[in-house]
Amino acid sequence: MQWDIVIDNFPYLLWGAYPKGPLGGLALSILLSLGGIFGAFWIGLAAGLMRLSKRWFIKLPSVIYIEIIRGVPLLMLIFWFYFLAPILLGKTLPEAESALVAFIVFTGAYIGEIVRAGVIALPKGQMEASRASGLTHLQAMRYVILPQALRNMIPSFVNQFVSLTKDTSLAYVIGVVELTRAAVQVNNRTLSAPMEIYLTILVMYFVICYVLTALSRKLEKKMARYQARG
Amino acid sequence: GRIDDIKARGALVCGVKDSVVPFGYVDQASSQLVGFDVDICRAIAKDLGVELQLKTVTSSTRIPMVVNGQVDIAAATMTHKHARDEVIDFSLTYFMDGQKLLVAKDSGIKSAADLAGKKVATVKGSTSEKNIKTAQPKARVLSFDEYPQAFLALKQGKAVAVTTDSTILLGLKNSAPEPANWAIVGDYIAAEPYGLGIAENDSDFRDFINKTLNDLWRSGEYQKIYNKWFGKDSNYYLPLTWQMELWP
Amino acid sequence: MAMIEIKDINKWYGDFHVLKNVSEKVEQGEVLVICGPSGSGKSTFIRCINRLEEIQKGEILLEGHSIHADDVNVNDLRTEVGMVFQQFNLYPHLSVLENVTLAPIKVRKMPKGQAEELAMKLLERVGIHDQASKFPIELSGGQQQRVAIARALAMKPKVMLFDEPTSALDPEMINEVLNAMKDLAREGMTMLCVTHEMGFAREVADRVIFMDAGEIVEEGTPEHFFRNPQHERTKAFLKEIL
Amino acid sequence: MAMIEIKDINKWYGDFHVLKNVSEKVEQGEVLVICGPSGSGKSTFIRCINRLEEIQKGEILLEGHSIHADDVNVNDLRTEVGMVFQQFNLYPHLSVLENVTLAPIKVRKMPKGQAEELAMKLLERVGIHDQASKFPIELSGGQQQRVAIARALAMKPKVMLFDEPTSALDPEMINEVLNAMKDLAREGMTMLCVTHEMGFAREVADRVIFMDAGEIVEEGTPEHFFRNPQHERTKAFLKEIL
Amino acid sequence: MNYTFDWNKVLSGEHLDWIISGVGVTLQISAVSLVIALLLGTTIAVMRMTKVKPLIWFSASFTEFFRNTPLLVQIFFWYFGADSLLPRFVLDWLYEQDFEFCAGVIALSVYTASFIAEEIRAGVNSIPKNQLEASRACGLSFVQAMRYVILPQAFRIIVPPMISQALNLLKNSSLCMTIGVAELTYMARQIESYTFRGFEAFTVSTLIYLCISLIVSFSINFYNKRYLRAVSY
Ligand SMILES: Nc1ncnc2c1ncn2[C@@H]1O[C@H](COP(=O)(O)OP(=O)(O)OP(=O)(O)O)[C@@H](O)[C@H]1O
Ligand SMILES: Nc1ncnc2c1ncn2[C@@H]1O[C@H](COP(=O)(O)OP(=O)(O)OP(=O)(O)O)[C@@H](O)[C@H]1O
Ligand SMILES: [Mg+2]
Ligand SMILES: [Mg+2]
Repeated sequence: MQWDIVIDNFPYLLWGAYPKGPLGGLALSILLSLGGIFGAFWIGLAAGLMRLSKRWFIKLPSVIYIEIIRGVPLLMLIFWFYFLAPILLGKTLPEAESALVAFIVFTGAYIGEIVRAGVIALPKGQMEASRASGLTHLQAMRYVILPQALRNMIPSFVNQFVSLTKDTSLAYVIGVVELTRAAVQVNNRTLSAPMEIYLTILVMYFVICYVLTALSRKLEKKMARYQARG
Repeated sequence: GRIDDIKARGALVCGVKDSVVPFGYVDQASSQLVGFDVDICRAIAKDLGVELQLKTVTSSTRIPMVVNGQVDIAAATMTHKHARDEVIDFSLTYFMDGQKLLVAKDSGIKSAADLAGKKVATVKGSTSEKNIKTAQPKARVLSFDEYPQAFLALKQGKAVAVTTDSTILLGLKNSAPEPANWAIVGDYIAAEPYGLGIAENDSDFRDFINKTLNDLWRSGEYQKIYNKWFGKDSNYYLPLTWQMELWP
Repeated sequence: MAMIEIKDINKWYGDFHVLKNVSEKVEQGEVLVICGPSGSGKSTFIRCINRLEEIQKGEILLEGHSIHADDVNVNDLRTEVGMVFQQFNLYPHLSVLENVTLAPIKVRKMPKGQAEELAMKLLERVGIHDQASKFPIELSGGQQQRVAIARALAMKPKVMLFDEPTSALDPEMINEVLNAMKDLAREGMTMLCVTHEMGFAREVADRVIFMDAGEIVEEGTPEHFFRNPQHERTKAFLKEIL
Repeated sequence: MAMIEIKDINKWYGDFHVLKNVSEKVEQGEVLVICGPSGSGKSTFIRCINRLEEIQKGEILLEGHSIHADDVNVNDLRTEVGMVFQQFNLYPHLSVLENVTLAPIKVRKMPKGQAEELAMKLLERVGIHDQASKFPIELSGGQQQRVAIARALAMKPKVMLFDEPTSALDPEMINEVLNAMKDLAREGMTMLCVTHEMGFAREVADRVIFMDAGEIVEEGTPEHFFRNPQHERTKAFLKEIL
Repeated sequence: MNYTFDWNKVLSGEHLDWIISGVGVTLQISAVSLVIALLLGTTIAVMRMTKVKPLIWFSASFTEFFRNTPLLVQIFFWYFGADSLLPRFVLDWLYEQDFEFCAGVIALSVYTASFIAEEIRAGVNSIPKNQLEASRACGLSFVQAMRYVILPQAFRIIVPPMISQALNLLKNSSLCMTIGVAELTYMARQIESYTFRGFEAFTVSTLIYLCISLIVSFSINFYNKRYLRAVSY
């Protein structure tokens, strides 16, 4: 066992070469997942609501987006955005940003489904009651449906955030020095403690994800009380 | 052209590897990328009068990144091949090497001929991957993302040999706790002249790089860099036995 | 001019004919009770009146104006016609007060202070002004349903529709809701009410209609209806229910 | 010897004392109706009789044998005591016929043909033999509850327990279930029935008991109970419910 | 966009063979992992539903740990880190085999099993408690009630999430390229590095993943509509 290698390199695993170089390691992983979930929320909200529309020209693009993204491995998506998007866009993105875009687009599709399911899960009576009192469809969505649906969705969002945190490790393949790649670099330099190094970062990921998962379970229980019935 | 872009942005973006000792790797003490390729890039940046900015590439990402313009130069232990000329341009050969095998000292393997039916480790998208398949069609080739992973596979017994350019093998061997347990064997399976990869159709930029390389060689600066990494006092001693192509 | 005039309306769900040539007139201030077996189309009938359901044939007039005319804004129509549901359908994320003020503020653009004053008055009328800052989940079913009534009244509707307002309530709470409805009836509100509470019908209904299989089978004053039903189906139904 | 004898039973949920020294005797063929406000312990009481709940003090005898004795197999006990729940609890993945035959085949090891014959007879008795091959979800609530009764009868129990069998039903369906229960009572089944259907109690109950806060507050024949209740709490309750 | 497409490079000769063999390996590694994950996941779920403390503790830690860590790191861990966990002779034997494939299967099946275990548990918990009461009240024993009433209902509820887990598994198998398993993504990258026709290679492999996923999810919808009818409360 060579835990000293882990100990010596622990700061590198935490924040990469920062402050002498770019930020990396766990800090970058967290930044990527925070940025990813934030962007994905808005895309997912739009996609989810569009998919609920009765008009085909609104619904269709979001159905296509959601179904395609959910049918493709994230790894593929990362390659697409990194190597192939520049061919289409004629412009390049730095690797961390390009990974971030891939995460946003990928997670957005899943959040879209959460939003759709969340809105559908509300009792039909909520929409009827608000329409019956003269609110327009948009007002009903804005003041009655979404405030409830989004709150009910918080646990699902947290779960999605956990998945995304795990998925940031895939940015490794295009050379983003997040936690996994930092660990691979350390391992490649030393080559004598792979078990220790990988176990360490497994535990680091675990701590973050487990805390979030536990939080989401708590929220779920708390939330069950306030849901509309019937 | 590209030179104007670089000057405008004030930085030359170079793609180097981050785990190939001694060409490009992360120095433990400083957490910075260092190595022979890094120093060559630094010299070019200096000539251009701009900052040097480094990006990590791997054997399989370096060409797309040059094509897409994510890096200006790929200085990443890249062999100059005709097939690659179709998509990118190369500078003059700035380093000359050949492909060999790294094996355990007592393995009894002497050359590619002994590899029939055995597993050989190398990296994805490298010339070594193709060469070994030609040299020994009966070997099973395991391709990894990085050389150290290939060496780790060898150490753990998942493969009997690592094959790639001999300097890289030397770097791997000397980074092991007991270098004496490993041996670099066989004839050159293929010659491996390294070139700097740049985007196509920009002869100004290529000329500039080639001229810089020439100047480095003539002024003796190149030899200094070379000796820093491959000299007698370094961990990776390799006598300088070739000449850069020089322009009058 | 009748408050509501329903002319020969027909509605289908796919192949299923839910409402068959239903006609009816309701005068200003009249209270109409609708009863009938499950699936007979009672809910569908009153939901057509505020266009929560669309009809395929016939016409509905509100104060003489067709509610299906091209120039009718369905949201405006619904402010004229309040509705109370079986399942209360309060907004669980808003307080009682906010439940009542939401529509006046957003639809009528009433200033918040004024809307709250109105809401407090209405909550007092249904007897629960002391619960104004609670959330629906903290109220009993009977209290929730009275909030729902106040919410509908907040738009100052000309007509109120009730769809089995007491059938989701525990027996002890039914009376408090019925009392609120009786008050409303006595104050002269025009009401259409789907209910099986025959005590309520006897006490305040001006007319009772009995629906079966999408048709109005029988119609009359409560006395006539309970003492002397003409139709076989009505008799069978009343026997079940009383 | 009484069919069921309940001796001073006590039950706690944690600190909460649900049943307080309840005693009762039910003779063979007797019909006992249990009523009382929500939370008074009625369900808990009858669920103790087939040991769906365990008691902490006291004793229950079935035909003179303690149901808590060490040599009593709880599964055998339950074949003697059938139970019908408020929520029907049919097995949604099995057809009506399979719902009824499952226990006879698996517990009594009855051959399939014989079990089906028995099931058809029972389904006919509750008036729904024509629905035998449907799935529960395709039936109305009243029909489902009648299947549940047939399912309980299929084990040929000596006693039947009913826990508010009609309170999840629409008004029109209540009678079809009550009629099935009345038939059963007239055929001499021993029945304990939690219900608020006072018509049923009047017609077939031999005795009515009123529970409040875990105690039996009042007890008597239906006439006594409805005409002449002694206790304040009983009076208040009857006023609400009638 | 100054890029000329050359689909022939990817869709003919040796490169087409690579794609086909990549699809084969992808399906193979997914199928093997799925079978193991189902067995393992069921075992873990059953352990967690018992009343035996150590079993509950073990199964809970198992699911929590493997669900909450990245698959990629798990793959690295099994492939590179197992070396110091197992005795030499076992390793030697393993390395003789197709160890890359084995490590991929272990990582994929352990990861997927932790999700499957949770799905099974959720499925059983979603059967209302009164179903168990009703069957016990008829005299069925606990085991009989599970066998004839609870599990058959739970199974129908579990099937659709199981299929999405299988799909996730299929997509996740792409990560095995990092340890040299020659599956579809690996082959796409190999074609790219030989021909520099990344666009074509990635398009083709993306479409293949997409087709498999869409076919399977359409079948789920079909199943939902057709068979979930009878289970509802
Ligand atoms: N959206 C719908 N699509 C198809 N059929 C429907 C729809 N809504 C209602 N129905 C059918 O129309 C008929 C009338 O329904 P409606 O809800 O108006 O009955 P009701 O008299 O209110 O019954 P209940 O007393 O059960 O509320 C029923 O047979 C019902 O199944
Ligand atoms: N598992 C339990 N744990 C704790 N308390 C319980 C439990 N089950 C029931 N109780 C409480 O025991 C009391 C009696 O419950 P029980 O269900 O027997 O009442 P009930 O008379 O049948 O009421 P209802 O008419 O509402 O069915 C209630 O206050 C209830 O909250
Ligand atoms: Mg209705
Ligand atoms: Mg009860």
